[in-house]
Amino acid sequence: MFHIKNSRTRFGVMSQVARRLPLFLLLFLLLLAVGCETDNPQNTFAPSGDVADKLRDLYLIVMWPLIGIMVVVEGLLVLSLIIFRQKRGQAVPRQTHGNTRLEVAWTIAPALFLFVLAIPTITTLRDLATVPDGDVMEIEVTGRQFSWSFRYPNEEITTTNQLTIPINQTVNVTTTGVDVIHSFWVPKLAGKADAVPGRSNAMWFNATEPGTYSGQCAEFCGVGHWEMTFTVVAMTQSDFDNWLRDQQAGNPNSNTSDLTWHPEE
Amino acid sequence: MQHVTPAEHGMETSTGLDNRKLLMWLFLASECLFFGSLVATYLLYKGRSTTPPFPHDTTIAGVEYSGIYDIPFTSVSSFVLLMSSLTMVLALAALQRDNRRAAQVWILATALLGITFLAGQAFEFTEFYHEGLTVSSSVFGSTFFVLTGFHGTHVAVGVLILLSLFVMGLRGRLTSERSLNLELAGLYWHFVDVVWIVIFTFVYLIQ
Amino acid sequence: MLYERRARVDAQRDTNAPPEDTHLAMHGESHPGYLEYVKIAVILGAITAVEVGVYYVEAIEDLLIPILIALSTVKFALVALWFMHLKFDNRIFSWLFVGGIMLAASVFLVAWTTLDILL
Amino acid sequence: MASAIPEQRPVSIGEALRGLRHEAATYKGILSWIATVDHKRIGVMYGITAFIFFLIGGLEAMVIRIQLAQPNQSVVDPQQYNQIFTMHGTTMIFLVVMPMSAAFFNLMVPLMIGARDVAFPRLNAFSYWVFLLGALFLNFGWITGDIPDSGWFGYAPLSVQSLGHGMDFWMLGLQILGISSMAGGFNFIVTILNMRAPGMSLFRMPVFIWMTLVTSFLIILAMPVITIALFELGFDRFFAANFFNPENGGDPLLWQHLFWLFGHPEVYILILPAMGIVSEILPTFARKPLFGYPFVVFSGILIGFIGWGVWAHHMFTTGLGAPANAAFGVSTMIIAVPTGVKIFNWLGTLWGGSIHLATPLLFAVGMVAMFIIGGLSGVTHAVVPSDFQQQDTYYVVAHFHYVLFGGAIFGLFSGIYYWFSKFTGRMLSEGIGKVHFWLMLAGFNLTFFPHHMLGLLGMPRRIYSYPEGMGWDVYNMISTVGAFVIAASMLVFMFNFIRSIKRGRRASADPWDGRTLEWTIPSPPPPYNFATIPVVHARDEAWHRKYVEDDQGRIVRVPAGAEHDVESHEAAGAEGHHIHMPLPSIFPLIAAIGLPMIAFGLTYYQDTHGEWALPLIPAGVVVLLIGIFGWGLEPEAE
Repeated sequence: MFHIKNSRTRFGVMSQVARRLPLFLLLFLLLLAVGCETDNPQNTFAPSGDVADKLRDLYLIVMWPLIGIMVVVEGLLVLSLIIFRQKRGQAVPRQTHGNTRLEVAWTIAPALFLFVLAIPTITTLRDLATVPDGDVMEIEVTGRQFSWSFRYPNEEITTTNQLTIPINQTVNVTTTGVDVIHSFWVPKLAGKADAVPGRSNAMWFNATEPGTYSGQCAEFCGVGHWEMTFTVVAMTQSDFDNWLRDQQAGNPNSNTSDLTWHPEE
Repeated sequence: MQHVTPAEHGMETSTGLDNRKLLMWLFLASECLFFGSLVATYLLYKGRSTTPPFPHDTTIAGVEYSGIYDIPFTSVSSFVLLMSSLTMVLALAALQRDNRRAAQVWILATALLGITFLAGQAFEFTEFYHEGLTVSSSVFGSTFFVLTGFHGTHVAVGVLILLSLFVMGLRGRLTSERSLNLELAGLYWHFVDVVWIVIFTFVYLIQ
Repeated sequence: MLYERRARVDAQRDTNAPPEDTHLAMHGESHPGYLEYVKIAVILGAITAVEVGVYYVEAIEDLLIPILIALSTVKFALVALWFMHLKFDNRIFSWLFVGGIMLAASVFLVAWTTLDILL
Repeated sequence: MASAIPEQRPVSIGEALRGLRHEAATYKGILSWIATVDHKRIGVMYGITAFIFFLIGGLEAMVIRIQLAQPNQSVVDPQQYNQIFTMHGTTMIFLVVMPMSAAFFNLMVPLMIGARDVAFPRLNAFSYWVFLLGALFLNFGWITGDIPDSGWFGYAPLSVQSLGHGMDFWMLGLQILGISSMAGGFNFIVTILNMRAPGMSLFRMPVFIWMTLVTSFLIILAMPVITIALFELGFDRFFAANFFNPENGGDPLLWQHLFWLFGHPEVYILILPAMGIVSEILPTFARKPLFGYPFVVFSGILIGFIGWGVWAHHMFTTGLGAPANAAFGVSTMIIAVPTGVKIFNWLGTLWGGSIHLATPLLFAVGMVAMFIIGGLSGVTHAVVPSDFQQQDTYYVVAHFHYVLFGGAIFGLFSGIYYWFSKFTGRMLSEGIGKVHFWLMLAGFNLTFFPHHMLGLLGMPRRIYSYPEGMGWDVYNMISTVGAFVIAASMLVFMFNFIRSIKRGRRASADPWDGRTLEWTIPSPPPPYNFATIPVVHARDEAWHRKYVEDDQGRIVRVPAGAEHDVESHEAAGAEGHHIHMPLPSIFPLIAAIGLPMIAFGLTYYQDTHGEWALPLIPAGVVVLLIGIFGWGLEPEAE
């Protein structure tokens, strides 16, 4: 009844594992490479704002222990296959039915680990839910198929597909949608805020360095979803004041690029 | 609607419960989630309508709208459905005592009460429609018609089952040994009744 | 014809033996008799009348919702326990039914809380 | 059982039906499959249908990967792209993993609990036919050009506003498939609770049976919620109702709540059967019982319960508010605990065993290994703020492919390799099987591991194309290459499957030295499964019939002569016809045909020239009723 080893299965476990290793190593290195490619416009690992910074840090706090757990558990899995591989003529192993103490231990251990993870999760969540004290710039973001409009209620201007903000300024966006659900997302500055028709959703962020940050609709919204991109331009306060004056004067040089999707294209 | 059960081969089921009865109760547990979702939708949208007619007397921007519900009328039809549960359980009790004629009478009475309820619902729907309430007129219209319509469809299916059992009875195939058929129909019927108890309170009475 | 004769015999038998006795003789289960069912139905009808009644009493407007929920719960329980025989039947059935109701009630309570309509 | 009253009418409908049914029993060839109520044949049909849809869904995935291989490509147009990813997701979930699991329920549940069939054989046939017709209806758009295009999750109001009949096919198709799933769910719960062989108490049931039970409960309780959601979507689409229309007070988030209230239990509907399969395979090939059976069972039940309390983690970015987000983040972390318990117990099963590295074991270990990665990346989603970045990116795509492909599909393949011999009487080639495994494992990781990086680099899901310079090019190319490797592995599998059916090594009744009851009967099993219903004395009953402890406490095999189960079956062959089996019936199919008729009527009758479709609705109802009444009136057995 026991299996006589098939000639085609003779290559050892070690060699099988060895052949898998380079693949995993390669993938692992690729993962590390992500952190280095800071010039990629939507890299969440290269934040340029306080919120995105918090999110990246939190992710790393979680990622490293999880990679550790992964290596240990996968290692044990492979190790058990190597150590306990059936040997020729081996007798039936001892029929262990379990070990309550061990099992309780590996129920409690992950529970404790997750409890620890829950703490930074909840504190960060609370930080993100409270807009920092001080001067806040309000922006009303509206998503529609397939463009974004940004209204500055206090400054009384509206722009399309480009949000201009001063650096180190807390910006509070209130999002809504007109037709279907969209999601406002600038990976280098903050997470997502869905723009739901009939509802409004709020999120704050800031940019710490001047620059142009690319953003994109993150909720599938129809045929032009993929082209529903926009930019956030962060500039120094004086540049921003100039830009604002141009806008309020209706200066055509102000750069509101029209990225609206045209079906005939 | 019989199936091969171990019991029919002279074997007991593992739990001692009849397969079909267990099936019916599982079905009813599942139905709780159906009606739960619909009632929940109704409650979520309660008071969110922006277009008249409204369910209860409402004042919006100084304008008074009188509610569309006719509580006395619905109370009567609720009472009719409630009493159909009594006739249903009497039918089963009669059949289990092998009093088949009484069972037939009570089955028919239950079906007729069910039809009366449906007629009342049809009348109500028509009235509401004439007052301008449709599936598309407001969220109240959407949730009201879909919830009560879904319930009404259940009543209609129940009436069909009862009439089928009545015909079975006429042909002498509804006996005390087969009272399970009637018992299962009864469970379904009472369930439809308790759902209406919930709807009557949460949809009609609570403002 | 056969059916009619059969029905006559049934009717005869029915008048000869009180229902409760026949019932107990035929079934080991302790289902209630006709009279008890009628009693339950009378209670159900009465509660419905009270429900409709309180609906029109303006003095207790604030208490209306809890009163109505309590009354309908009693009605629900009466039908489920007596007419659906849950009081007398296997506990598994009660667990299935109550489980379904509780699941539906709890998930939607939580869901609507997150939509800011309850809290 | 027959009525005491003699029949006086010359020929009753009942008698006519009886005649029809006995005639059906003599059907040969294709007719015998159409009228079958045998759980094994229904299981085979489920499996083959699901595999065909796996190939279709796979082709759709290939189009997606080719389109995304490089920036600025236009292999298909944006609308076609949306249609293809919508159908890919819908197909893989509802037409592949669910029915493939149903195939295993059908094939294995009666055999593993020592029953001759399921509790309701005709309801079982009905489930299959409804599934097949619903699946064809859902895919009907490929003929008319109206293909669903709003994503497998069908978020309103996009799905309400979608033009053409694509989303009608989607909505009504899922509605029909829901009926099939629920019918199956009821059937398997009753079968498992009521049809167990004498002595098989709940805690002697194989873990696969437990997971089937939990899955079935999830199905009957979760499916109603999506049914209502689809019902409301249908009213919005067909009758301009306001359920998801914000202009009239409707709320698009209602859809998301209802959809994910179903959708998250659905995730466990997809993965628990595979977990059950793996829990059977690891002990067999480690030659050692499952480590901590009660823990594995209870964690499965717990997953089923907690699975109801985590749905809003799909909605973290919709603005639920910090308290709700925190609560759902924590509940999601909690569900990782029972999941982790299962993984550790599987490790405990392998540890100290005498592991036979056969193909089924490789796939089972592959499942565990990949599921670990998917589970851990899932934990990062529970960390709500970090999910604000990952939500709707390829990071999520990576996560759920590790769970559903790396988990469910690997698990299902391990089941195919394990039980193939039981139903064909032949072995799948081990050598080719191993080639298949390593190709699939490599291809899978090559395809989906880079998705983690794409997500972290900010690539959103469901985008048709992307410009250069985003840093996504290399990973996308690797992923596409990986997809071709997976495709190649499927060709290897199909070659192995077809070749082995014809020329595979003959299998004994118990080729793997199995531990559960199905290995005590011949391969393939006779129609009645068990000549005599076995009496169960222990968990792993089949193993205990083969092995005993000797004086020194060593485990030794019972001498061959003492093992009589298989022989008793040979003897039973002659008396097999005395066993009462359910007769074939065509009424489940007839009833099932009514459903797509109604659906076609609803889809088309409001069209400009759609008058022809209106009669289909009442006609479908009539056909359904004919099916049901015929079913109710026909005699159920000889």
